[in-house]
Amino acid sequence: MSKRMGTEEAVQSFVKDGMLLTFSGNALHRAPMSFIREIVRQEKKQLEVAKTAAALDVDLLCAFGLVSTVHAGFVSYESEYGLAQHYRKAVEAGTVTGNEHACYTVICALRGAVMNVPFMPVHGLKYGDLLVENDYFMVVENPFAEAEGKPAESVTLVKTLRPDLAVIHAQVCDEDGNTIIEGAQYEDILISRAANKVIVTAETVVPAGRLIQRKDRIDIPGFLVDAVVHIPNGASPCSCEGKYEASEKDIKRFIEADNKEELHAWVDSYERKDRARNSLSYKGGLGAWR
Amino acid sequence: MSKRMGTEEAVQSFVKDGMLLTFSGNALHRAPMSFIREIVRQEKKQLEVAKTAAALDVDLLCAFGLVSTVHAGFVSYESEYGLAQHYRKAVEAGTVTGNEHACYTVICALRGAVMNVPFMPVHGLKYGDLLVENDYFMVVENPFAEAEGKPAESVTLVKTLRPDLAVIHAQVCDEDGNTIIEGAQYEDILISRAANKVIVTAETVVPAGRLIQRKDRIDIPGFLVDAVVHIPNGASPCSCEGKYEASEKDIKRFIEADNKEELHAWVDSYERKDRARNSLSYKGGLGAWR
Amino acid sequence: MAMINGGRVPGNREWETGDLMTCVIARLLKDKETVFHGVSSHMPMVAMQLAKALHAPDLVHLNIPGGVNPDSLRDVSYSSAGPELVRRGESYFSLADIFDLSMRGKLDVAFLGGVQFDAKGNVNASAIGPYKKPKVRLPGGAGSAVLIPTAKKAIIWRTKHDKRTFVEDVDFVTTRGNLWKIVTPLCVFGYKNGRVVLDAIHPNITFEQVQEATGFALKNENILVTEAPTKEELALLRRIDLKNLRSVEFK
Amino acid sequence: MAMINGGRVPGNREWETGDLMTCVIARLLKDKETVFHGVSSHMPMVAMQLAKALHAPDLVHLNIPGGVNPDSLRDVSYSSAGPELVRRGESYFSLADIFDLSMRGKLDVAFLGGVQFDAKGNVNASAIGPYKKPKVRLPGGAGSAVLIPTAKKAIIWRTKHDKRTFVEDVDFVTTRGNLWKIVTPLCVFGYKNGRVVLDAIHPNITFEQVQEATGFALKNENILVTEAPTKEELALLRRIDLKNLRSVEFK
Repeated sequence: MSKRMGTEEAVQSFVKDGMLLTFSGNALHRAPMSFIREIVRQEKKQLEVAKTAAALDVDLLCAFGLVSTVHAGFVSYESEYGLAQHYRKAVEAGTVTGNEHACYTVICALRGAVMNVPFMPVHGLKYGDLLVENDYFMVVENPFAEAEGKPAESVTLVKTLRPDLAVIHAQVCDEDGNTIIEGAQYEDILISRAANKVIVTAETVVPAGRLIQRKDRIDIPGFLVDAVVHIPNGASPCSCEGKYEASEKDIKRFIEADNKEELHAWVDSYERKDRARNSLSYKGGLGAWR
Repeated sequence: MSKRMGTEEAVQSFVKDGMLLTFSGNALHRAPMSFIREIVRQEKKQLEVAKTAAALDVDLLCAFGLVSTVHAGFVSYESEYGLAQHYRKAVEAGTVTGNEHACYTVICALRGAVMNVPFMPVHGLKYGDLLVENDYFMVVENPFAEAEGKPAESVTLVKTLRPDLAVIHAQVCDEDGNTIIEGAQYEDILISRAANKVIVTAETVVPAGRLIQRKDRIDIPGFLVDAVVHIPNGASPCSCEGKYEASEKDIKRFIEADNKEELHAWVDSYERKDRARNSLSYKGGLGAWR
Repeated sequence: MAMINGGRVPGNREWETGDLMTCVIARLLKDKETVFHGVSSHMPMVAMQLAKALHAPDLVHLNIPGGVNPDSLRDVSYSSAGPELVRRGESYFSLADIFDLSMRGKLDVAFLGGVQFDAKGNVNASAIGPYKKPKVRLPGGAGSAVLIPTAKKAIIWRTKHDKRTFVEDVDFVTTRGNLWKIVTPLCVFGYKNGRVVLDAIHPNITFEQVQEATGFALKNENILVTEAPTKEELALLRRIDLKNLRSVEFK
Repeated sequence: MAMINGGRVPGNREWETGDLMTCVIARLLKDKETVFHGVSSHMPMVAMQLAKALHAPDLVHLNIPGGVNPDSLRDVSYSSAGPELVRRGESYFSLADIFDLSMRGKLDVAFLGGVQFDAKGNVNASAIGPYKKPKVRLPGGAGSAVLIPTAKKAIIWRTKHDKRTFVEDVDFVTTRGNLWKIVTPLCVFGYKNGRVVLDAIHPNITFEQVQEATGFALKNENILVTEAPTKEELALLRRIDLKNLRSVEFK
């Protein structure tokens, strides 16, 4: 029972207006860009995004006004690429709520979803205005200290973030969804457990069972995965370890687009690649898909 | 800077009376038995042990009266080997406190230590006398629901368990402590983060850097490990995946020992093997240590 | 009763009680369900493999060592939590992962044990007598206390059916919750409106025999008779479970 | 000031400000310490490699992608959080693991950024103007809000030293805590008794220049002069950091 589907179908079936989404990767590395561009094409709206450190993924959705709230520790390009201007301007204009977290409180809030509890205690978030300004942080007393007659002890809680959908771009998976992430995994294992539904987009999709000889490298067992989408270059212009580096040219082309037309042209320029589907890249022979 | 030491030295240096210990493996699989027998020889006392599912490890320490409290979801042999009689009798006699957890609440209590928070919320522990009888569980109201004017929502908390020492028996590590656990990992990765100190006992110890070609299989990075002890057969008579099965004969020999003398004789029979030390098994050549 | 609790059931030569119980359990499992068993759980482990071979090829077999869908039980010996389940598995999903999955409401079936069960569906795996000064300290509920409340369906199997096991009130409530079925050598109990009820009686067993072995009152209403193991089931069982692990608890 | 904030410092031809700052940072690190840097952190990343090559061979280099002790920065380009750090690493330790480590008090040094810093050691990485309706929305503090309070020593480096960066009071307190040093193109600040103080001034820089570029009052007491990069340091720097990543923020 293959879980394969095309990019268009996957976005149609799994992304609804108002959903809380979460994406693989970190900054300009291994974000599921093809899937996100398809969200733009299908104009899904009022989306929320939770991610430790976002960049082009969130900035693109903000550029098209599709985001209502971002829960993140960091939203920016790195060094030479500068700030995420669409995100920045949307927050400044008040059209996007920028819920600032420490990256770790995003992790803790997602752990809350993994464990299905409404909050997670966080050591370390002790001082400052983030605690004052945000209602998703709360400071309580440790009830065990109280019960044991010990000195009062404050504990910060972060409210759980429960993503409706995690979209993870990986190097390889099989048709059942068994997925291998090569190199840095960032928070991808966590989000594969935290989200209600999981879609894997992959550089290579192999027939079910073909990963058995690398099974101790499988990071996400297939039964957690709801759909598999085969998209070579699906992270580009972000990097994908072992496959390609970030494309400076294409990132700059996005950053320098200064009107809707140029932004649309940027998204359109990927359309054929993003939607090329179901062309099973496995051609037989062990190692052919490595 | 090798972290290697012998079994005697490791127990002398790292185990103090009254400590909370935690061990690798599950039931009769990959418990660090050589290290535990050395604890018996050195008569460390008033120990606490935290483990999801314990068997011979805890039963042996209880047989010698070295344990004050056990925090576990399950303490028993499997099927044909019957109950952990020394543990059972000690709890019945009141000399050992058997703090019953669900296995998951041990995991959550250890997650609390990993995150350095005093408690962890646990979904699922909702009913029954464990909540009533044990002061390490507590039911509170979700303060976020309260703040948002939503209906009251009860949340169970488990008090954090902070092990002073984790002892992990693994198939292979290097002299810096980089450790590979083959096959089932049980809660070993968790305890390597939860405990204040970590000792790895290993079937094979290789020179620093020799694991570089299997680095994506390293489960515990060396900097988390305080000492490395080379003990071939260090889990026996429990099993060690890829190396040996559980020894029915030797387990039965322990279970059937019905006085102190026979118990001592059982521990003594392992002494030479348990303490054989620092005989670096690596003899050169890639793969020689596999 | 020794015959029924153990070896061959009166009136047939084709199967033993362990075979019957294993088939009954297998029939309770559906395709694509996520199903977990713990330690000392050979019978459910074999039943899961049987269900996969029969009607549930995409059932997801989860276990303590973490081997997802072990393809064979050939290497299994005394333990149902041994590393061979990982060796034979198709991927790895740790015990902590499995618990979290159940907490999220995504574990369909959990197989759990216990020592005492009462008419209200309470399970005791902790102690006989007072918890803090027990007459008998039991092994503990392992995962039960969080899995019975969260798994969609909790199935309990017992190879002993007597008045010490099925009691009016348990000494200690380790847990209760989504109890769905209890499979014994005599019958299958269900759980309705907060009461344990008799769903089905095994072949050649009478209502009176079940009532006699049960410490709380049962109603003789709408009770089915368990279908005996089919030839196909028995043939598969012998192939899947060469060592007769399913009956290890009767030995 | 452009010269000082950027390229070659008046009075020497051997090194640039980026070299000096990198050496200053490297000298702050001790052997066996666990040290973390995040995104956009090329200078600390190079400094950690320099320290390892010089006096801290067993320093543990931790980073966002999770590569422990990458053996070279050869593959690194625009990013200090790229997968090449894992490719070049000796083992893997995820970002979540690193945060947990710091929570447990076992992270010795964290390198963190920010946009505004004030005399009390408050850090702003969040917003200029009101948080909920900001004049400028900044990228966010990333890990700072939990790392500055928990790492044993938090080191901040800034390649800009001006009155917009070092202010009397920050617009928004993203965090404060175990601030230990701030390294700038002009000086090294320390943090004592809840106040940012001037520890050392770089070669060829005067107290007046530092005060002029700083938005809060400094005391001209017990101030050291930073030692210029040594020949050995410079030689190693060139070998470790072929692409001059350490100065990327000056470009």
